[in-house]
Amino acid sequence: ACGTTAQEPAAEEEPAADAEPVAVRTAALKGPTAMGLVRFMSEVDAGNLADNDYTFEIYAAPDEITPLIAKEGVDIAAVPANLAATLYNKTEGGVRVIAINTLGVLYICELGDTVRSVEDLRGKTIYASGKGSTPEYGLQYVLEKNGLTVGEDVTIEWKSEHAECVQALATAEGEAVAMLPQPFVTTAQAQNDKIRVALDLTEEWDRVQTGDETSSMITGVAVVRSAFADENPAAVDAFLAHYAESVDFVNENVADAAQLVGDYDIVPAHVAEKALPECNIVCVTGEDMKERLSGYLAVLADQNAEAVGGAVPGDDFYYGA
Amino acid sequence: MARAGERGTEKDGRLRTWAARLACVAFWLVVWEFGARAIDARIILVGPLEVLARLAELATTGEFWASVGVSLGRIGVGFLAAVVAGTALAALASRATVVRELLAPVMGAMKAVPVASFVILVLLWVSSSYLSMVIALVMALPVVYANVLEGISQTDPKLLEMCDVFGVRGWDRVRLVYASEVLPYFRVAVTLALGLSWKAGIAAEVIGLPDFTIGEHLYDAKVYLDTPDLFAWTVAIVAVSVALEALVKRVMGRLMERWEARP
Amino acid sequence: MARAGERGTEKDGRLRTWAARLACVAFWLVVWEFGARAIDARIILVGPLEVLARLAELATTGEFWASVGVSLGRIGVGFLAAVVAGTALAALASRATVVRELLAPVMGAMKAVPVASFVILVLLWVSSSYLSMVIALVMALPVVYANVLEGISQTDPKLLEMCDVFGVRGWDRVRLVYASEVLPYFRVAVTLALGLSWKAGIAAEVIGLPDFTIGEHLYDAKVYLDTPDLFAWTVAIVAVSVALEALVKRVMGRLMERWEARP
Amino acid sequence: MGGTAVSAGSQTGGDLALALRDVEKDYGAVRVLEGASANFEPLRPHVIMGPSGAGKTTLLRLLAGLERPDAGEVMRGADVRLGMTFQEDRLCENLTATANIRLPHGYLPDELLERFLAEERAAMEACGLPVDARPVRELSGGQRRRVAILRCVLADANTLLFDEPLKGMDEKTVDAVMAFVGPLVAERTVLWATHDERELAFFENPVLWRVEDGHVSTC
Amino acid sequence: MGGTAVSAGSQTGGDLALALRDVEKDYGAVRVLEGASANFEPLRPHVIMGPSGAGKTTLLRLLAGLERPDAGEVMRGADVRLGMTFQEDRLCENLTATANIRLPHGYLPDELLERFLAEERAAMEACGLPVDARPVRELSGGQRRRVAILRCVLADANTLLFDEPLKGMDEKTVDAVMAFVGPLVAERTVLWATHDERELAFFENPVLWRVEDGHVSTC
Ligand SMILES: Nc1ncnc2c1ncn2[C@@H]1O[C@H](COP(=O)(O)OP(=O)(O)OP(=O)(O)O)[C@@H](O)[C@H]1O
Ligand SMILES: Nc1ncnc2c1ncn2[C@@H]1O[C@H](COP(=O)(O)OP(=O)(O)OP(=O)(O)O)[C@@H](O)[C@H]1O
Ligand SMILES: [Mg+2]
Ligand SMILES: [Mg+2]
Repeated sequence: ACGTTAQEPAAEEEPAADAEPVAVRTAALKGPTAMGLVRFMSEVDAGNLADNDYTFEIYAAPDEITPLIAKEGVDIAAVPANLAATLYNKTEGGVRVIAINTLGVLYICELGDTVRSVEDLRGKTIYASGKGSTPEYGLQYVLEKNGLTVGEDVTIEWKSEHAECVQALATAEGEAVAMLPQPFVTTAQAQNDKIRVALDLTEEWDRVQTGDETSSMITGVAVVRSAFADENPAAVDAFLAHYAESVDFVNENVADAAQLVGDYDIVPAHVAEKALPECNIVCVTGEDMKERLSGYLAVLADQNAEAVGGAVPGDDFYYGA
Repeated sequence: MARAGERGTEKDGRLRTWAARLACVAFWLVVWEFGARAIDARIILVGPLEVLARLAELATTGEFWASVGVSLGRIGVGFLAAVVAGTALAALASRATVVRELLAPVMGAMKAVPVASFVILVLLWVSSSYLSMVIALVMALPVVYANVLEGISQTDPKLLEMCDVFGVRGWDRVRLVYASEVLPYFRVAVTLALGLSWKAGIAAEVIGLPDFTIGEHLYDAKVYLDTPDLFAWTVAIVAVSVALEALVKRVMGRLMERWEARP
Repeated sequence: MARAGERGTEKDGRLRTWAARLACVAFWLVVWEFGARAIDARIILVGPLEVLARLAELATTGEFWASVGVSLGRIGVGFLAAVVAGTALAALASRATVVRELLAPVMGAMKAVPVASFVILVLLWVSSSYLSMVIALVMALPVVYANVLEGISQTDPKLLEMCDVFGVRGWDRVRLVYASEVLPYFRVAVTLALGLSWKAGIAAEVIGLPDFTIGEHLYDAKVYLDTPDLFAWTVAIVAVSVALEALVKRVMGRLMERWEARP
Repeated sequence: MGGTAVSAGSQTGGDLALALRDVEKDYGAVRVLEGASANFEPLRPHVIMGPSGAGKTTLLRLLAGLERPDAGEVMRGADVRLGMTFQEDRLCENLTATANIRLPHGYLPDELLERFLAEERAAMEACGLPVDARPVRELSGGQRRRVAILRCVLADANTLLFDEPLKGMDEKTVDAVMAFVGPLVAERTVLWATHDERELAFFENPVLWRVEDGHVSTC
Repeated sequence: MGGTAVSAGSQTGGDLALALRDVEKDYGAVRVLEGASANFEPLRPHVIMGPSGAGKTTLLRLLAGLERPDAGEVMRGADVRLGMTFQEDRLCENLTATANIRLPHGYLPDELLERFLAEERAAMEACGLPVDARPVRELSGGQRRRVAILRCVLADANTLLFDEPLKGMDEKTVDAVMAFVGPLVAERTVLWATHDERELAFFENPVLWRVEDGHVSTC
């Protein structure tokens, strides 16, 4: 599922041309957005990639990445899609998006077998986490497009953590479902095999696209500091090339990639092995990225401009498009 | 003792203390402003001027006051329950060793069980709207309990013997002896617990995200990277805490003065 | 005073207190076990037997002890820094009104600024590995400061006058008068702050997830819905906290006894 | 081991009995009483003397039930209601003199309070105490002592224990205090520990006790 | 407004001067001293008497610098080093008697400590005090008082203020204490507030002062 564009070969040639290695510091959030990077990281650790001086750091909290970008402590970061737009707005164009790295990872889960379509959610309580971010707007969008009004037809109870959604699901008295992201769905299923995946929100999103609307659900993107990109375009392109290779590897060699994911302490290998195919890991760049991401951000901005930091980012947000 | 003639100077003195306090606050605001300018990363640190402007803006909205009211109400209930229960339990524990020993592990657990584990159990019983109430209670209870218990155990045994001999018991003993001897401990307990409860209660709101609460706004400000909002809400939180503390201190001081001046 | 002949009974008494304590702990364990059976939802509440079994298993791994050690070390440093700084600042504040007034807003802020706002600023300066250290410090500092300051201000003015007349100043005055009068306040402060710091430190680790820390394991247990692990780690956290508190109390008691018994 | 602290209404003299039988008391290595026996006749003044550190205070504390004897028996009649002036003042420092004196009465409803306040004020004036709203921590040493004495004699008690009550007062003050206190204590059992033989003169037909070398004896 | 608390080394008599000039002092509505003047000749004993509440303690506290006069001047020579026995004992309850007596000396290195401890023990024995490791809260009233007196006289001071030091002690104990204290205070300035005229006999050629009606006067 890797939508790598045609610029790949060009990118590979360039670093050889100007052989000045640049320090590229990369930060990723623990979770699916970091999974596509594992092959890249292991190649660097093995010393197989010497065109630039790459370093990686995986963080647990988004809180840590924001100050790093502000302090110019990292050059490239994998972050949630709406955070990228927010960062762009709040730093007045200080970051640019270079690639989409994860499409939708949200699933509606239930204990039992009552939900087959979005319509079946009518009258249910949905436990969900990720208020103010992709999950909230994605869920809301899908529900509304299917004619369900939040607060009337369905109730959403927001929790701050995925684990609490599962616990709420386990103890809920009425009819309840939970919206969970991968790889957490796999984790939860490992603990409780009665948990069933009822709906794939990414599919449901695509299903309600009509006419000229061509957005898709996007979870994570990679951003680069604009200053860094201006100074070292070659390094960014080289990074993207390695990244694309890494994503291809991960999608094609699930078992090996899962082992790496486990080694880098992102999620345990056995969870990763089941979850990787469901995580929609991609590496979409250039025009394609711009089209899909701008559509998605427009949907978000439509619901709440704050979600993208006040306004839809301008064209300069999209690197290489 | 205040003489009639001293009234004037006393008022002067009070004005001066207020001036001094304001000067101190101003000092820190200046430090903050310079810090913000030095760091120059608006996404992380916003100067006080901008924050105050944002705060002033927020203060004109009804939602601001509604949120402050709701948060204050819930956390306040938890806190007051903790003060009452903590004092009562400390009184019981000071009299019966078995109560003290039975409570020891509970208080130890309350002090040490991390919120991450605790939330699971709490959410089993109460809706997340009341999480902040429970967390505020759990935070304040051991503080009040430990301080009051220590205060009781530090009460002058000579005065207690005196009460024994004169047969002063029960409520009279509390009123006449303990009140004065435990009060300093109680005062520290209440001021500390107030701050801790308030903060922990807000943190619980950030976890539970109930509607129209300060915690929800803080969460929103954070996920939207709306740093001025984040700081404005933070300042509001600190201001409420400081105001409450001052109020509690003043009320307790007044009550004490009144009580002491009885003929 | 202990006579030689009383040694025996004293030891008996100590045994009996320990027995009583264990009985109390056992009582709560039984309550817990019954609670767990009544609720019967293993994903949320696990009984003590299972938890203890899991804990015993964990305790045989090196990682368990390494994690406890790392967490304890970092949080301990923050806590000790808070005790030292809090005491020193309280001493300064008790002597100079300007210090007291300058510190008032800072302490107010420390007590009230929610972690959600604070983390951003802290992470600007320190790596997330040291977040727990800073949070433990910030948590303990106002507790120690407020208690010690109140203790100093409650020190018998008659004894202080006596020191003035005899020219007992500086360290001697601290050693001979303040030590004994402030100690009860200090003792409450330290026991309270210990629990609060420990808990807040772990919470900070849950945010920052530094490797080989209790917070990381707690987080893992939670996201993997591993309730027995979650409870086992929670029990470990409470146990460490209770043990530390007992240790601190005993050491302080010993020191005090020694100090008092000087000829 | 261990004596009986207080056995109520024994045969030693009706309801107001106050007696020791073969009492031993020591504090750690310090031996204070060794086989002390005494029978304090009710409704009479008893003056207790003895060197400093001999055990006068210990004796009074035993009788008040504040200490338990190591051996022997302390007997106190069932109807004994105690009042005591301790060797130290033991006042509630933050309360006014009147509030301190009223302390043994606990809570009084308004009208009783008014009456008692008037009584207190008269007593304080008779003893030369200032009547104002100052907390007792602001009174002079002798003034505080008088507050402690008044608290004791105005208490609703029939047995009064005084531990060096008049120390720290000048002769004139002492005379004023005793002129007021004398009639009030005439109908009660009074135990009066002192170092000053002249104080014997304040009582009519007192029993003089000596505490020395672990024994209590009349002379 | 407000008098000068202490002006060092004035013309009133060299370095050990101790004097009041036109001192006024009141506590709120209570007028204690109104224009009191006195000059306490150095290296002599001064006995201060007066009714309870007249202002003896206030006078000593003014001289010790613990109170500021409302008007007038309190003069204390530059070389005055004070020792004081307060009206209350003001002991550190949790410390032993020896630690309390040693308190004015602050920290002593080991060998000095040994020497001073021996001195203390001798003093305590001379005054009939038990020498053991009990904290002073376990001593009898008269014993505590003696600890306070010894703390004062063994301090490295040349001017000693005593506020009713002997109260609460029997005659024999008083004699023992004064036999020990007398020689020690002979070469120092002594101010001795008391209610008991007999105490005059302990001093050679003392000056007798009366505090009354807001004035301080020799008789
Ligand atoms: N709590 C205590 N612990 C140890 N020893 C004590 C305690 N109380 C009193 N003593 C000792 O017991 C003895 C008797 O003390 P007590 O107070 O009865 O003497 P007293 O006759 O009242 O003397 P004084 O006239 O000085 O008040 C003294 O030697 C004293 O040191
Ligand atoms: N801190 C204070 N506040 C208010 N009034 C006070 C204070 N200290 C003393 N007084 C009053 O001042 C007067 C003089 O008190 P002072 O203690 O000097 O008397 P004294 O001569 O030492 O009496 P005594 O022999 O009873 O100790 C008394 O009327 C007392 O009530
Ligand atoms: Mg006595
Ligand atoms: Mg006096």
